[in-house]
Amino acid sequence: MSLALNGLTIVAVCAGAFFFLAGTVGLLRFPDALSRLHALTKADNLGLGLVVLGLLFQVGGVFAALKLIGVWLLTLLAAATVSQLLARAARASGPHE
Amino acid sequence: MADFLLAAAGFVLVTVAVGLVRILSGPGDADRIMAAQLFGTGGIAALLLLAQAMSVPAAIDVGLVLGLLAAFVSVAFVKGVTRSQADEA
Amino acid sequence: MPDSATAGGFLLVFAIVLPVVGALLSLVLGGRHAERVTLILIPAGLAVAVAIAASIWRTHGMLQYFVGGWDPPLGVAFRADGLSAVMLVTAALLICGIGLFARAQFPSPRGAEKRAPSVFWTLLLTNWGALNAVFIGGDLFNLYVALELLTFAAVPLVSLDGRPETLAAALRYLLFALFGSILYLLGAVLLYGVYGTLDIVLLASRIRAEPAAWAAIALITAGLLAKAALYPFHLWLPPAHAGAPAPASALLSGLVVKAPFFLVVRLWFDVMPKIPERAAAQVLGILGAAAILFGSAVALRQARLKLLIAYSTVAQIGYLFLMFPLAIKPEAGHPWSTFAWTGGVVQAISHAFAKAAMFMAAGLIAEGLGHDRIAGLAGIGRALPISVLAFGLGGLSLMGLPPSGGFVAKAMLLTAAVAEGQWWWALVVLMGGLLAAGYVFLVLARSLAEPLEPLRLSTTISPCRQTIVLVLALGAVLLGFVPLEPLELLQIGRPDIAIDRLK
Amino acid sequence: MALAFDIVLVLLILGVATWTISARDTFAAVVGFIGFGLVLALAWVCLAAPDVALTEAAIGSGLTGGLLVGASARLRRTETTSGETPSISLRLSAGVVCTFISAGLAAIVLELPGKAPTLAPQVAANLAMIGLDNPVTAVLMAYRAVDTLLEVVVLLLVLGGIWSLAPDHLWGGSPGSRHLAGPDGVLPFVAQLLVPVGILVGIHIFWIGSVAPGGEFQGATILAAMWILATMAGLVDMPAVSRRWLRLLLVAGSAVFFAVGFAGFAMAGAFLAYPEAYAKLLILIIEIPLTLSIAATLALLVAGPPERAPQE
Amino acid sequence: MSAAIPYGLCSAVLVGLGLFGLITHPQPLRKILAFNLIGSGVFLLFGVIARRGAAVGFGGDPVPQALVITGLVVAFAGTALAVALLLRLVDETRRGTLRDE
Repeated sequence: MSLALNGLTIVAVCAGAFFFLAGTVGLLRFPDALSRLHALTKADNLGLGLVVLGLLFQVGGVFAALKLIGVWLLTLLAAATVSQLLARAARASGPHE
Repeated sequence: MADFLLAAAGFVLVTVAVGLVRILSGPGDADRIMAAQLFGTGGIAALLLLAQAMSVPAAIDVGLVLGLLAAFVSVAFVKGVTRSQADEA
Repeated sequence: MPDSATAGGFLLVFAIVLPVVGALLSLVLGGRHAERVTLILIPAGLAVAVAIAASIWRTHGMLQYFVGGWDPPLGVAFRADGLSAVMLVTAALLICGIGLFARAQFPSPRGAEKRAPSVFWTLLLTNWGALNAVFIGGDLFNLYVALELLTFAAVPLVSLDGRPETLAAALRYLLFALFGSILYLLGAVLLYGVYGTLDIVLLASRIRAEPAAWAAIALITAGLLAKAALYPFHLWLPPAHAGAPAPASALLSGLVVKAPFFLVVRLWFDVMPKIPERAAAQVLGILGAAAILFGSAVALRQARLKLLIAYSTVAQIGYLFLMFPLAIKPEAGHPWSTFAWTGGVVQAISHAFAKAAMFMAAGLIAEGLGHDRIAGLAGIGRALPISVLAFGLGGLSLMGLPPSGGFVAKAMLLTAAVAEGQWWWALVVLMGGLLAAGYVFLVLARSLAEPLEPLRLSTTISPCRQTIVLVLALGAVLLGFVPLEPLELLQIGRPDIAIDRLK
Repeated sequence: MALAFDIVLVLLILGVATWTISARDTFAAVVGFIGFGLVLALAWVCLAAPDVALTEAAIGSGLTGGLLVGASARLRRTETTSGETPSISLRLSAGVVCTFISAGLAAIVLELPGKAPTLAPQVAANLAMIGLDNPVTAVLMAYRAVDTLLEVVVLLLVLGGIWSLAPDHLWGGSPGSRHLAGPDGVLPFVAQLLVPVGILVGIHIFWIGSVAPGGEFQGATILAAMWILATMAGLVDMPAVSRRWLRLLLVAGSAVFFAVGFAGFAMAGAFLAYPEAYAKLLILIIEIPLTLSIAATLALLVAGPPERAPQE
Repeated sequence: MSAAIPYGLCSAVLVGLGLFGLITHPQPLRKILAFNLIGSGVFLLFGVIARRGAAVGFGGDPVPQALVITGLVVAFAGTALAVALLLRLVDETRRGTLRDE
């Protein structure tokens, strides 16, 4: 049982790490702010989500699991806010920003 | 298991550190904020992995705090940037 | 050294808590009550200080209190020896004078709360509490918090009038002070890492001559010197002390810079008697000498009275550090060592009185004239004779002429220097005295000169405020008449001091 | 593996720190500093100090970050005019001196005694007497309560100092400019979502402080951040600093702290001593108002001096 | 070799770096940042000392850990005061440096 759980954790965490890598590559390679924003908010939040998912198989209590999910939701919210506000600012100040 | 989680935490940290180069090259504030955002998300991921690897459950609380304050600082960022743009205009 | 709390130790708690609670009360009540709270607390605080001194004098031992009943190293101790007691009483007396003097400058009218008076009275109390916490602190980290409290209470006083140049001076002061605190903290951290305690007495028994201890002491000392404005860390002091309102300048120059000096004395004489680093003490002496010569020379060239007095503070701080090369001796209780140590401490006290009086006298003069340009002082000697007299009496102490506390202090340093064959320090003391005479006479000569046209003061200055200033100046003079016996109080609690050899 | 991770983390910390010092643009340096706080929080977890990690995340990175971001944004316009750089010789000599200091410190760190001194056994021995399970909270609230008390006074005093910077006619007014909720407000929406969650987290962090990492400072910081967030979103406005209720809120914590401290004279024979049977209760009685007071103080510290005249 | 050694060395470098910034940067805000870096270095060193003192089931000596928390709060207070002074100064003079004249 615990072997299976460990396997799931490893798969999920590896997948999460891959998305972080993808997010970084996107940040470095995409030409303008808007597409970078696009790549980034998708990739790193997915990465964190997968890491959290992987860890859910390891934690003991329900409360700890809820807190893990809470961390993810908070980060999602922060990311969504910022990209919303930033996209607006980027649009307002023209494509060069 | 602990070693794997630590390795994963290290990998994520190194990855987001490369993203930090984005802060270095700029050129706009938006890029800097995004890089900080990536850094924050990656840092939280590394922290959660670390919490499990070292069995420090309290570190999840640190993650919660970081998540909350990431939102807070991001809003302060955007407020600051838009305010200075408004001042310039 | 008592190893438990002593009877009467609770007085130490009150020395800190009374002013701090007063400051909190002023914050809540605001407005006119801030002044009232301060004026009520001043006699109470003075009584506590005197009671502490009396208790130490009577029992010939130090007072000690363990906060919360937890013994060090786990808990925090407050301790008062003779030196602490003398500093506590000095602070209380000066705060008393400054408070009475400031009533006219920071009146609290009926109605809406005014900014400057509320801030001044609250900060006066906080400064007092922080000073007391420094004087009786027995734990290096507790002292760090106390030093920060003192800094944060002192900095807003500098920028009280909100002019850009005083804001810049306050910011510079704050940056220097923060830099000093962090060095101090780094040293304290190292000491904990090696000896496992922050308690001063325990540390004194555990410390050994080794690189980590030297580094820690060097860091702490450097941090404290930055806060005490010893040359070459003096840059922040003149604009800050000259820019503050007169009663605040008196507080800053008279008392606040003495707190870090007090801690250097504590550290060098009480914590590390087993590391007699004579070369290091010579360095402190050289910096002190540089401060005396540089500060006095620059003071001579100032065009404004308050800046002149501020540069003179830079010089007078130098004297305080001359005691280190003269008093740090391989064998404890060396008679000349005690002599020099006492000279340094008397200098700290007499300078506190003299400088407070001079700053407040300068404040009255500036208030009367509407400016403080030295070139425009002619006739002020006739218009405000008492203020000018107070300035002159304070100057007497700075020069080291008899009769004054400054004379006693400088004579003791001089004697110790000659007796120990370190004559070069004697030369510095004499040079500094001559330069001080130069700038004091410069001001007096201008003040007593006949004006070209009759001098009209822009406002009337109440004789009452002038008298307060004069009393403080007389305090500096009277210190010169104190016979050596009461100075014994200073020695109580010092390790292995041969008191009878002092006589 | 653990060592490898430590080394990666340390290199990252130093990299971000170097960036913070060397960045040309102040705003970029501030961004670097916030990242620095984040990695430092990781380091504190590795050093088995989750309490400190929480504080670092909350105050070191979050609140200080918010403060500095706001300041650097306001300083933007003046920055270009002050482009003077220090001379190369100054930088060179400073570099030599600082390298020397770092090397000296490093040598001392390597030479620290083999058997490290510690007060952990003494802390543990008295824990039962106070009734707390978190040793760090025990140090803060019992063994060294006087430090904590003075620290709270420091915070209040600095707040007074910041207020004193207001011009005379604004004294007693409200800090910061009024933030208006935008018509299509993303921000108010987010704030309405985030603030209640944040308050819950803050209370949680404070509440578990007696048994697990957490406590009044960390909880209070989160509450303060939520207050500022609500202000920035235009949900609430900063009160005028002359308000009596605000002043009372600010000093309530230290007032109770002092009161319990004095009660210690009568009940347990010393200032700030707790009688064994009631220690836990008394500490809780101090901590609740203290958390609220610290939260208010921290929020107002970030808000700065009054910028709007008081309305009569 | 103790596990805390890398962090000890890290703190030493942080202090040096911060000091360098404090000396060489003319803008006060950068000085404030540098001061915070030095502070972090000092606190980290204290954390290393705490970690070395792990005993009786605690991962570290709780006394230094508690002192670091106090220190962080005090450092924040100092930063807040410095920032407020700086902003006020800039409002008054529209200049961002301490260099007068």
